[in-house]
Amino acid sequence: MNIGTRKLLDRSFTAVGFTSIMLMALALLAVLVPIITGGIKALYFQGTVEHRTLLFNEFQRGDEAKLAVDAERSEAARKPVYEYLAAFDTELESLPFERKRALESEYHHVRDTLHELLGPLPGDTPPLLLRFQYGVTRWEKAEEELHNLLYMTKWDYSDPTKMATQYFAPRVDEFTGTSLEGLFGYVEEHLEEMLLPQPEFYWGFITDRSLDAHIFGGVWAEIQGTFYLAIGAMLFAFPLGVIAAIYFTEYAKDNYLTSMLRSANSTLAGVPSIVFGLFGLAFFINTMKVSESKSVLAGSLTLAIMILPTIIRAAEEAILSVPKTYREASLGLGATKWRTIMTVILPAALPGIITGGIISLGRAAGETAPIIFTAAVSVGATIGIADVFTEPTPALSWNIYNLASEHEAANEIRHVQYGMVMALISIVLLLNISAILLRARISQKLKG
Amino acid sequence: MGGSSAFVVSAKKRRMQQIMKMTGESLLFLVASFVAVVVLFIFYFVARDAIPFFQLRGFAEFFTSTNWYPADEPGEFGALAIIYGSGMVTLGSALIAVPLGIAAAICLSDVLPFNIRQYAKPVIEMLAAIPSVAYGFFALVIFAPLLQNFGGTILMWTWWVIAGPFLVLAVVVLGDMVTAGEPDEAKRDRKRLLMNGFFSVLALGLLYWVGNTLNAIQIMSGTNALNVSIILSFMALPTIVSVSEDALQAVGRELREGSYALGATRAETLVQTVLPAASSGILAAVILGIMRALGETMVVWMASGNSSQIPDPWFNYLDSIRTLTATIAGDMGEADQVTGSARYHVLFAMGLLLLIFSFVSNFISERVVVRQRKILSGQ
Amino acid sequence: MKMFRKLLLAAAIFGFTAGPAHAGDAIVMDGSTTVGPIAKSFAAYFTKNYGVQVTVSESGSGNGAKSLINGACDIANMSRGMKDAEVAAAKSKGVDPVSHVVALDGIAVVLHPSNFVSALTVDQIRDIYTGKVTNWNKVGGPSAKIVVIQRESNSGTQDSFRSLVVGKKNPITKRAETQASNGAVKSRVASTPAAIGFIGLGFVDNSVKAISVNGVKPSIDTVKDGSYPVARPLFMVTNGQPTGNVKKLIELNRTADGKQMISELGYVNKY
Amino acid sequence: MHMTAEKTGQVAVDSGNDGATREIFLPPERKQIRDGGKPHVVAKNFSIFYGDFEAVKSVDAEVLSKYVTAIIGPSGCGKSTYLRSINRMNDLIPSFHTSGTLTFDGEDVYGKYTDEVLLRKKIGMVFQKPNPFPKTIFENIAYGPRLHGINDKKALAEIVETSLKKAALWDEVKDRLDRNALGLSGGQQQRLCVARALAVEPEILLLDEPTSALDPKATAKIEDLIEELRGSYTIMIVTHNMQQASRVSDYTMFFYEGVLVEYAPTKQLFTNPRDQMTEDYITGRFS
Repeated sequence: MNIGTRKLLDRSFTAVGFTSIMLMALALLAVLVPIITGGIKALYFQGTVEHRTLLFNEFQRGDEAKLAVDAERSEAARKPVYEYLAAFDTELESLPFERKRALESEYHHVRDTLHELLGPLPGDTPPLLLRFQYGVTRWEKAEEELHNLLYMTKWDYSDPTKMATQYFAPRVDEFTGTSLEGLFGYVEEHLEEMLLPQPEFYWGFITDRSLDAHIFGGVWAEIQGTFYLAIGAMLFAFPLGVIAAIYFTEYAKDNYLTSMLRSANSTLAGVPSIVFGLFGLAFFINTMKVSESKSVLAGSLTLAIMILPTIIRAAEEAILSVPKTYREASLGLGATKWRTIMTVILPAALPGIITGGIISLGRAAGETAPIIFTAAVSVGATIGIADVFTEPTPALSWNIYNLASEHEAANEIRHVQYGMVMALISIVLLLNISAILLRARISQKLKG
Repeated sequence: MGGSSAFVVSAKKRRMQQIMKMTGESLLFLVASFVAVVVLFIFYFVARDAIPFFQLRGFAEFFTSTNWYPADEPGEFGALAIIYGSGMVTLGSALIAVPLGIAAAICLSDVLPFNIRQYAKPVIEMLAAIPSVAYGFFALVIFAPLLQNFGGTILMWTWWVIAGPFLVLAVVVLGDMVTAGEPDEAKRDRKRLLMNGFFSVLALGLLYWVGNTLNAIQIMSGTNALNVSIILSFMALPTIVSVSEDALQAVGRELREGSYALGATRAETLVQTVLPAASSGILAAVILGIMRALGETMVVWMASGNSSQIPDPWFNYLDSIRTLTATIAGDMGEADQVTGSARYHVLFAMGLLLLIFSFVSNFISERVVVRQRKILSGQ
Repeated sequence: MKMFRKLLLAAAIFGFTAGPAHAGDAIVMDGSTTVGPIAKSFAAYFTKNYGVQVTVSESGSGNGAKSLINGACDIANMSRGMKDAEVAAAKSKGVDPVSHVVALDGIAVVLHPSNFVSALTVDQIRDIYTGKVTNWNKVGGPSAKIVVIQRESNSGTQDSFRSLVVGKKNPITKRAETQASNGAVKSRVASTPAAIGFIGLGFVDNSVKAISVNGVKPSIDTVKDGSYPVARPLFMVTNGQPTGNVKKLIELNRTADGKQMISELGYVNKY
Repeated sequence: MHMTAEKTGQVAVDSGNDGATREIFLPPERKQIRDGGKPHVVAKNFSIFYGDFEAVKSVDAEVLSKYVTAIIGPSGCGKSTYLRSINRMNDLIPSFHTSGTLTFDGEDVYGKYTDEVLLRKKIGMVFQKPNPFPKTIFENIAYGPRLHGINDKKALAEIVETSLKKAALWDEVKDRLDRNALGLSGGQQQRLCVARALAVEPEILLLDEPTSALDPKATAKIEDLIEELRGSYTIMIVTHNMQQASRVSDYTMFFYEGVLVEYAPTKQLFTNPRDQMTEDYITGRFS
């Protein structure tokens, strides 16, 4: 081949390598950026007066005096709306039957949308479900609802052999000549005054319990559950893993048995996570009966088994990286082997072991499949520390799934889902970054 | 010196020490063998609940039928389509992740200077650390609508971006290869130019035609095998990259220098010397990566569409499919656990299948790594 | 009657809870995702008004039955009836399952609003779901390949839809795509012009078009009077006749507040 | 310090920077070298840096074609670095850079338009540790020619045979060319590496401590091989072993701490070193 071609191939080869690394970085960004931007919206958004009222009523948070002022202002702005409705209610009664029927269903729409926007309207039976007791809490939703109020979505069915096309028709046209006519323009003009949106940092998203199945409120129960499960798993797996690593590095003889044990370790590392879930169900719950049904304990035990190989491997590596001279110096001073391990090797290896532990903690916090059958519930209150042996818990990972694909209002609460994913990713990535930093410090120390 | 020396202890004391030591070591051994016990237990308990299924229904239906109606009375438990779905997304993710992963591993081990490598590594670690459910959420909420609404355009651009540079290369290389036999240099150059022109026309035609065909595709559902394969490849990549990088590093500097000294370019050195020498390690990396994709639950459960069919045609990645893991996760809640029906046990049979897959592939990857070590040490 | 209630209240105060005596005086519910919204709302209401903790797990009807039989829950939410085998297993453990209808659920067949079709017969729907009819132009609509959406096999809605429309004997076409929830089916249909799906009546909004089945439009009235053909009851199952707080929770659907919650959620009241 | 070692038949004239000219004699038993002695690798004020560290300090030296030049010096003195800079093997180290010029056949090795791939084709190299590729013996030898465009089976077989013959390995391996090269003994592997280098028909052979990993018997064979090749190729050999240098080479360079202290005909350097440092080193006062 011509040298020019060879060089070209060489350069393209390098370019392919670079591109693949760039692609991985891009993939990471493509996943993280939308999730973080979406997640931030769960914490920081244009909150309406409805949201502030909700927070005050449910969590007794906020400035009561200021809220009262706001409520008064928004009430004043809403009053004409209610007056329009009342006027139309009476007008409707006086209309001829045909006209009344024609208007009634559109009027229903108007009322429903206004309910969504402003909360229960005068004359409605006070709703019992929290989700219907308030108007829109987030301004971006309000804008969507406003569009729904102002325009009817219509479909052009003129050609039945084709899929119809969508068009919008101003709703006000249906009501020309009635007393409701002015409502639409009024709402369009004064929506901001009715809802008084202002930028809001809703830290409570992290620390509040959820309200009405995550329609409102925060995700504290899930965060707490995630911590319980991950830390519980560590409590079992960490000591076991470190001891096993000591055995493998310091005591195990180079024989068939040891290689069997080692390959058992890598086999365990390769077991699909859902199989751990099956095992947890079949063994811990159905056979050992560590709890009657799902519980934090059963989930932690299952997760512990899953992360054990990672911990063993990390601890082994950390112990092996302790310089031989340390060992020899200690043994040379007349210390026993066990004493050498406990006083010299383990302290020297500890940062490395902890790094492995942190990464495993992150993995345990993020896993879903093993806890589906063993620990996770979709809706539950925060549980006390004493209940971990018997009670299941909601957890971030499971509830992300549940809210995104099983919740009855999955589409309406995307911001909660984004917030949860961001919370979970933050926990896991913070753990990992701290592990990376810790490792960088260790390698610097080893370099001297 | 009278009687006792400083380091000779009485027989009894020595024996006590020995016993203490033995007990201590056996305790350590017990803890270390815990892992092996767990592996046996997992196998036993999954198999214990899987065997009743085969006793109830036999093997034939499970492996050969595509009728998956577990909730019927009586149910049908043909898992072929589901096994096929698992295989399909695993293959799809491997097709994406293996070339990318190996290229990235080569780049990390042989191309990037150390200071850049320091930044590339955490990227890979973070890609590995992101929880599977977050990937699933991404696939379902962000990626699936994109695919569904702009699928054809996305496919077309992907084709152009990937195939464009490769076709340019192919044109150059083919032109070179076809004219290599011509001894006269001036004549050869002229001939090559001609050939390059000819191949360019072909390549442009191909580029345009395939791009157009792809652009015309209407993806009916964003939750399909393609979506899942792409996301799974993100998840398999870190494993493939880090394990293959280790394998490439293990090849050592001497071989590389030997090849460079003969006048090989970096690409030639890597492709002809380093990659073959590291091939076993890379194979192990691929197996581990594939296992990661096969065993993944949340992404496929959320974003595969979960229809238990063999796509039509069989390689149609734009169809929805269903996998073993998603079936276990999705069906366990409603299965009649108390009564131990076939519907309950069939899920364990699927778990057993996955488990056997993972055992076998783990065994193979271990063997393969041992083999590489042997080859490199010259036995 | 008033007297009786007072007695019950007293019993509750003194901690005589029904069913298994675990988890203090908290009430544990487990089971169907379909009944979930009702259970969750009842739970929130109960906790707020009576100060009694209620936890709800939505792990599926089968798991709910198992939990009831194991004594791990007080109420099993079921979107289907108890199976004979489950009843037998319960009896053998000394558990006596008693089913209570908590609400009715109409299943609306939904299309994309752009589809001209606005009414189908049960037979036509069956043909679509079994794969006999694959194009909308066969049932009076535009020429487009039908995208069939179904639910997970573990879904109570799926179960009812199959027995009420498709027929248990007829397998649903394998091409049918599976979604995990009512909400997911709705958004899938809303984003796919050629799709057909079925969701609980409460989930219908203007992003999809609920069609008439056998000429009857789905609504609370038509479900209640039985004229809409695709409706089924939802159950809460207890061990023995319920007493105390559990009884009060089960019978919440007869109170005005309970009825209101059920209809706010879009289900249909039995009482 | 500018050094030139000139050759005049049996008698070499060394004109060092002190201006004095001395006659020294080459070993009489050695075979005559025809049309050699031209400046082949020429360094002018050539320095090598790793980052800020100057590993080789402004060397001026001409290596003569077809003679064997040994490079000696204590470890870390820069002798390997110098050798490896001739075929640009150091390019792989990121912080590596040079100053001054190094020419090969009159062309700048580090010139802007120099292609290191073509350069390396002309310069064969054998390393400290035998490094055959984990391929068959045949494939090891054929590797280089293939890279440079020879794909014809027969031509390759011919090259393999001649190269192995040149490396005195043919008789030992001719029946097992399809076996893995890693199955050979260490000495055989090293000779295979020589054959592999010869297969691309280089002009220079760089040997970087080629016998340090071998036993005495294998070492002797390699030394015999060098004697065989002497006169056909310009050979530069880095060695620890001063006896080896005096046995195989015509000229010797002595490096100390990156400085080329002395460069002279081997015999002279070992019998009558000009520099005190050289004398101290060859008499074993330091190593």
